[in-house]
Amino acid sequence: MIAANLPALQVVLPLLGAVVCAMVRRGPLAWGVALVVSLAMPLIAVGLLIQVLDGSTISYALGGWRPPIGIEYRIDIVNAFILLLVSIIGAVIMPYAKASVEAEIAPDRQPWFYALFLLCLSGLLGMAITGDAFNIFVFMEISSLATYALIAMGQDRRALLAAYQYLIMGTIGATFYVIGVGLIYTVTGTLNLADMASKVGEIENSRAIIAALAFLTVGISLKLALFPLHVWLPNAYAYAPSMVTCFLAATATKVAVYLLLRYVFSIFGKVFVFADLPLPEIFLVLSLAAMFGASIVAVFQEDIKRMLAYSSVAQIGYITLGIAIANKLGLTGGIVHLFNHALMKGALFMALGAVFYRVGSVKIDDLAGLGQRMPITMGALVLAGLSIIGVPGTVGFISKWYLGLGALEHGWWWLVFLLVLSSLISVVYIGRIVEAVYFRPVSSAAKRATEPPLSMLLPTLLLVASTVYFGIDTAASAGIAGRAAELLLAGLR
Amino acid sequence: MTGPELVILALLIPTAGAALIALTGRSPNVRETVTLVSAFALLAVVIAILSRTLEGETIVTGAFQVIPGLEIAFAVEPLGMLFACVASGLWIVNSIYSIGYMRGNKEPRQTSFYVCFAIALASTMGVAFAANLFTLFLFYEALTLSTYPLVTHKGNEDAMAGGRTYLLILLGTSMVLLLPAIIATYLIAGTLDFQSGGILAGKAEGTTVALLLALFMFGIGKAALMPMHRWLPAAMVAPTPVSALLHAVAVVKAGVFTVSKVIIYIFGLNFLSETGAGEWLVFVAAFSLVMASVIALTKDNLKARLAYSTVSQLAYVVLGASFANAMGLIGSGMHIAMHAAGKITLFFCAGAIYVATHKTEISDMGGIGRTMPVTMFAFLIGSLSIIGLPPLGGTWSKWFIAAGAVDSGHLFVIGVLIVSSLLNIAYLIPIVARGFLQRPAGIAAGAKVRIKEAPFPCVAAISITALLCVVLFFQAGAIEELLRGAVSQPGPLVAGGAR
Amino acid sequence: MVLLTLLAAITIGVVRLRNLFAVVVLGGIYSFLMASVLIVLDAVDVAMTEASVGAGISTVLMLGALYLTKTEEAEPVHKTLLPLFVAVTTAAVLIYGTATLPPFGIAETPVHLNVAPYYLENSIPDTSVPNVVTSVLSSYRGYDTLGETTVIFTAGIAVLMLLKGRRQVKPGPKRRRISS
Amino acid sequence: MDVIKTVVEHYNHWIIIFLLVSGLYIVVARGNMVKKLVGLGLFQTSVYLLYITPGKILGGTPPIIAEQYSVYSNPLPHVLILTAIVVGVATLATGLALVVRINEAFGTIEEDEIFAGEEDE
Amino acid sequence: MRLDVIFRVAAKIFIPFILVFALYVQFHGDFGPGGGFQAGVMAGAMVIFYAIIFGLEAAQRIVPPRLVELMVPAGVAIFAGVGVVSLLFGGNYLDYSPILHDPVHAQHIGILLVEIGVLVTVSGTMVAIFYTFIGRGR
Repeated sequence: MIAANLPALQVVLPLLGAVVCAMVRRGPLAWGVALVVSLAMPLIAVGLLIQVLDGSTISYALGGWRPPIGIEYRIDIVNAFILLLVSIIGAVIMPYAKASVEAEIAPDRQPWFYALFLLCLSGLLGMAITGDAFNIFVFMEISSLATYALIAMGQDRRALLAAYQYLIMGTIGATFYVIGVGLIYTVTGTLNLADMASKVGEIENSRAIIAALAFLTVGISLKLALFPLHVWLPNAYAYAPSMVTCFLAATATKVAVYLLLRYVFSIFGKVFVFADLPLPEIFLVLSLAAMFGASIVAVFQEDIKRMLAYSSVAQIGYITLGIAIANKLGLTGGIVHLFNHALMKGALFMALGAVFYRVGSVKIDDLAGLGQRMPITMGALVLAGLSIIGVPGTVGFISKWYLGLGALEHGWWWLVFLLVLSSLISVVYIGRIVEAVYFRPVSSAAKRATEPPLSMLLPTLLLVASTVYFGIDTAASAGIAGRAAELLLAGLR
Repeated sequence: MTGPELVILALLIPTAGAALIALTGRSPNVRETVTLVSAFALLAVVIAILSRTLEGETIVTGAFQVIPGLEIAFAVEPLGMLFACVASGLWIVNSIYSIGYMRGNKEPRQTSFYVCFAIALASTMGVAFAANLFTLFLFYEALTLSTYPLVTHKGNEDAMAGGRTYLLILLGTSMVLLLPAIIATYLIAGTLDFQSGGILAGKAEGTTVALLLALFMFGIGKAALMPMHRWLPAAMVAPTPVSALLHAVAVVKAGVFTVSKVIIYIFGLNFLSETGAGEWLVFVAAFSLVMASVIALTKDNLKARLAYSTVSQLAYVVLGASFANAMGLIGSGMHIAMHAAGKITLFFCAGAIYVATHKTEISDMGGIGRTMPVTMFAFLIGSLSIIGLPPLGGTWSKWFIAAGAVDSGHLFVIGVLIVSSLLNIAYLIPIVARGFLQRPAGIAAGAKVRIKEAPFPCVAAISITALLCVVLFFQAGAIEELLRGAVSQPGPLVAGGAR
Repeated sequence: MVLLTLLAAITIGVVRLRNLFAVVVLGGIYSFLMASVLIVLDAVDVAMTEASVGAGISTVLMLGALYLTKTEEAEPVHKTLLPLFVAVTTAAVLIYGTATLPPFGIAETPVHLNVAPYYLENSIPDTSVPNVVTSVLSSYRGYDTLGETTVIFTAGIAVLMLLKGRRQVKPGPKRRRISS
Repeated sequence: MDVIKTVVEHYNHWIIIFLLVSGLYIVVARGNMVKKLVGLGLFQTSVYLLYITPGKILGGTPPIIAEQYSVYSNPLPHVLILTAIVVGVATLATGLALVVRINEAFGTIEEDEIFAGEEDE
Repeated sequence: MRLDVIFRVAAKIFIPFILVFALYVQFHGDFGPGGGFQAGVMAGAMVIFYAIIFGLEAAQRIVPPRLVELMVPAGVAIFAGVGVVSLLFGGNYLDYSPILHDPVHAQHIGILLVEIGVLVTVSGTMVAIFYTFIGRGR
């Protein structure tokens, strides 16, 4: 019984967990429930992935009605991979969260905090798994609302402002998405993605389809924080509680990227999107702008969390670059960078959370000299920083390698140089951190800092180890990403 | 112990040494003994591998697949063998020297120094034994990152500035130029494995080959070709054992070694000479050779002068390789060994002078010969070897490079060689002359001069390396025979990378 | 048709007005008008929801918020270039998109031909619920409604978490007098 | 003549576009946070019309099955809009809660004043 | 006499009718327009109306905040619970037919149950939000 309904459980379990957390009064108990649920997630995700590895797709009809009538879960390699990613990050963050949340959130608010976290998790998983256009909107709203509240729990009063701005931009993005779906619905009459794909194929170049594609892309890019629309991200990540930043940085934007992939490749079809419309050129320009603009801004930041937020915007530029290249290698690079970036950023933000937990601030001068005080955490921070730069032997290198190959296959020499030049800028800001941490005298704030508790240290080390492991043995990450790219390029039609 | 296990062992010993040193950080003596033991063990393993290769056994390890098409694999071939011997040999000497130097100067944070040193050696071994371009690039970057903390050892402001330029230039060139080159080679050749006879032969036409060669040459920042040499003088802020490591044992040699490996195993000798893609390289190397010596003349700081002399010596090796013929390559291979021995002696002397008298400027080193006779005598031998006078090893390498120039018809290069030797004399001999002939400042003529030498380990190390220069002169034949294996038969003496 | 034009008139009012109370009241009227438009469009259930939720709850919430903050809006800062640009481009894309859509009220549009007829025919045989909207709402697309209830649940928890407990007024920056 | 016909036929589209534009204008142009939320509500209401209007058949009846009627309007958009309305209110409630907290923390709900306050902090 | 006497008397008359109408909308949802959401909002509005007239303390005595905060997750629990029950009976998630012998009847019951869940959550949330807003004001 369980095995047959795995897809449903994937989303409903965190939902039920959230309900139980909301009812429970004491913090630690809520954390216990959240831990159990978030540990169950990867198991389900792996179960799904195994069923889908041979290229087949699972179709699970909610409510027992056959797909075009009722809502349907359609899982293939692409979203199984995303499910696995989100649930792994969720499972790793939960043990980390215990100490970090106790330090940053008021005791009586903690049960609600965990409830909201589980809701956000179920929202993201729901968005990734469902095969119904409107259902994506519903889960997008759930995860966004939960995210707004989670960000607003930050200690700095500017967290409220950041949450408000994210709310405004997020809602506009979601409403654009709904307009896009509305236009497609009026033209095709169905909401089921697979059904829609076949119908969109017939009425190829009606203007409504092009307008719908425009709205959808803008809406999703807002969620994705593509370069011009990324204004909300730095404040939101900088002022949110460290555990929330960790989770968001590693998963929120990734699911939005998945949506983009799903729409651009499966629904509208590669030929329509890339041949007729100037979409690839737009993406190319925007991702290059993101890579360079955001990295340069990141160099001048004082607050490290904000610096890493800008670096996230730049790294998302790499992923969209993979999409813009749109051949098998480039797309594999984009998808594998999705996975790698989640690992890298998760590790970095966790290390910063540990610093925040001990030192109380993440300004670069308060971090001076922490190398002696917190050697293991700082070692983890530097290692993850190296994989951001893309040193061979770390995950960052693998995605840059695929992106480079993809670009060269198109013969775009200049793109390879731009790609590598922008990672050179990341050397500068990672260098700044390394210099501050190891070579400056110990700052006043860092005087009595010691290593964070084991519950925070172990997940950080686990993630850092995985950034190196997947840099060496990429059979899992790159292998699946390659198959996902093939599936997407084949398209539903 | 089969061959492949030996190679893996060669990699593991320094890394295990590094871990052990880190653990025994508390007690200096234990830490020093661990360093020396691992140095000797490494030399033993390397000699064992050497003996096996001489018997003709080709050692290749299994491939560990990172991405379909990219593997981490090791294989022993003559050039790598030579480089490994040089590196492991000089590591022992360098450890002895640095014990004395560190104790003498009471440097801070010595444990981290030795740990990074051992890791740097491990990555040098990796570079030496890499079977394909990807593994080489992996350890090349590891070498840069492990030597960065060494350069910024002092932690003061100009050490930081030096470290920053060091890191930016090395990481910059390797990422912006070398990485695209590797990606392009992978795309064109379909594989990255080193095969004697080259993997690009016949797969790429004239212009792309020249472009690719340019990317490689300037991408390998460690070979310090003229525009990319800025990091070498900047690394002078490091303590002397580190600059010795940088300029003689590991970093620069890795750069030049990679250059020759790329030329032999990626482009292939005959392919290069046919397409003539290497022509421009000869001029660049010659230019940087002469320019570096001229700049060295103007430098008053002893270590800066030695740094620029290294830049010019490296250009020798690149020059030899750029002729793309057997003689030239043997010359460049040999020069790696000769220059290593000579230059390390000079650096050790510079360090000893600094430890004993805290002098760094050449102008105020008058009469050093009187107070530190052994050091200055070793300095003389080192300089002669660099200049290339007969009783010392340097002569052979310059001889072969000249022969290579004749073979490939670049007659003007012989003129360049002569000019550069004259320049070498111009910037090395005055130091020795001032040391011995001038009267040390403030001491009356004829007064008994008290001999005040550097601590004993330093002096011991200096004499060993000086001795090495002389020994190499007579052993040149052995090196030449070893190198000939790499160059002559196009046949796969080296089964390039296990399938 | 008339109702729609009335609706447009109300919106212009909402844009122009600066006194927040007036805006909230206008918002209430706007929702009622929208509800009546929906009735004309045969969307009975939606009309009831829009009336009760749109006019009722949001007005109460707005008034509650105004009670806690200020009721006067500062004079608008005149950076009208960016907003106009954004609004105009979206409008242009929308006009471009909707031009080819089938005109109002025609029966054989794709919307009616694909999935909808199934609901109409077998709502009774499947669920014996004559009100097709409710049957679709809770049975055919019941999962959407579950999502919707979760949205309300999230909003409830979010507001509780943000505003529960006593009022801690932190000293804001020295408040410049709002020129009204 | 057909110009008027197209105008009349697509009258609902013009209204939707007008509402959408005015909603967006308020959100982007106005500094006051509460006014922005009102603009957001406006913006979302225009989407409701976008869904409902195509679902109407002239002469059709509300989708409640009864003997005497045969032509019914399409129930699917109604379901979607029910969800959209509720989502709209939920966002509004959260937004207002945030506005109240911001007002307590910053003392004002004018974005420009907050940003001005930001610089001198 | 205090002016709000009029309000009190009027309220006393109105409130029961609002409640009846709310329940009518809830259960009549199958035949006429109406459903969980509208009924929930009306129930919430009734409590708010009572609170405005008779003051927050009086309202909180009848509908304590603790209960309201519990109602918010309870509604979702009912909804998800129905889904899980249908899982136990072997159907897909939220498929009401296998619960009872006659699928049509089961669907009917399922819809009703689900509507109650929605009613509970919506009214609970509306009242909870109202309490927090007003609680913050004092």
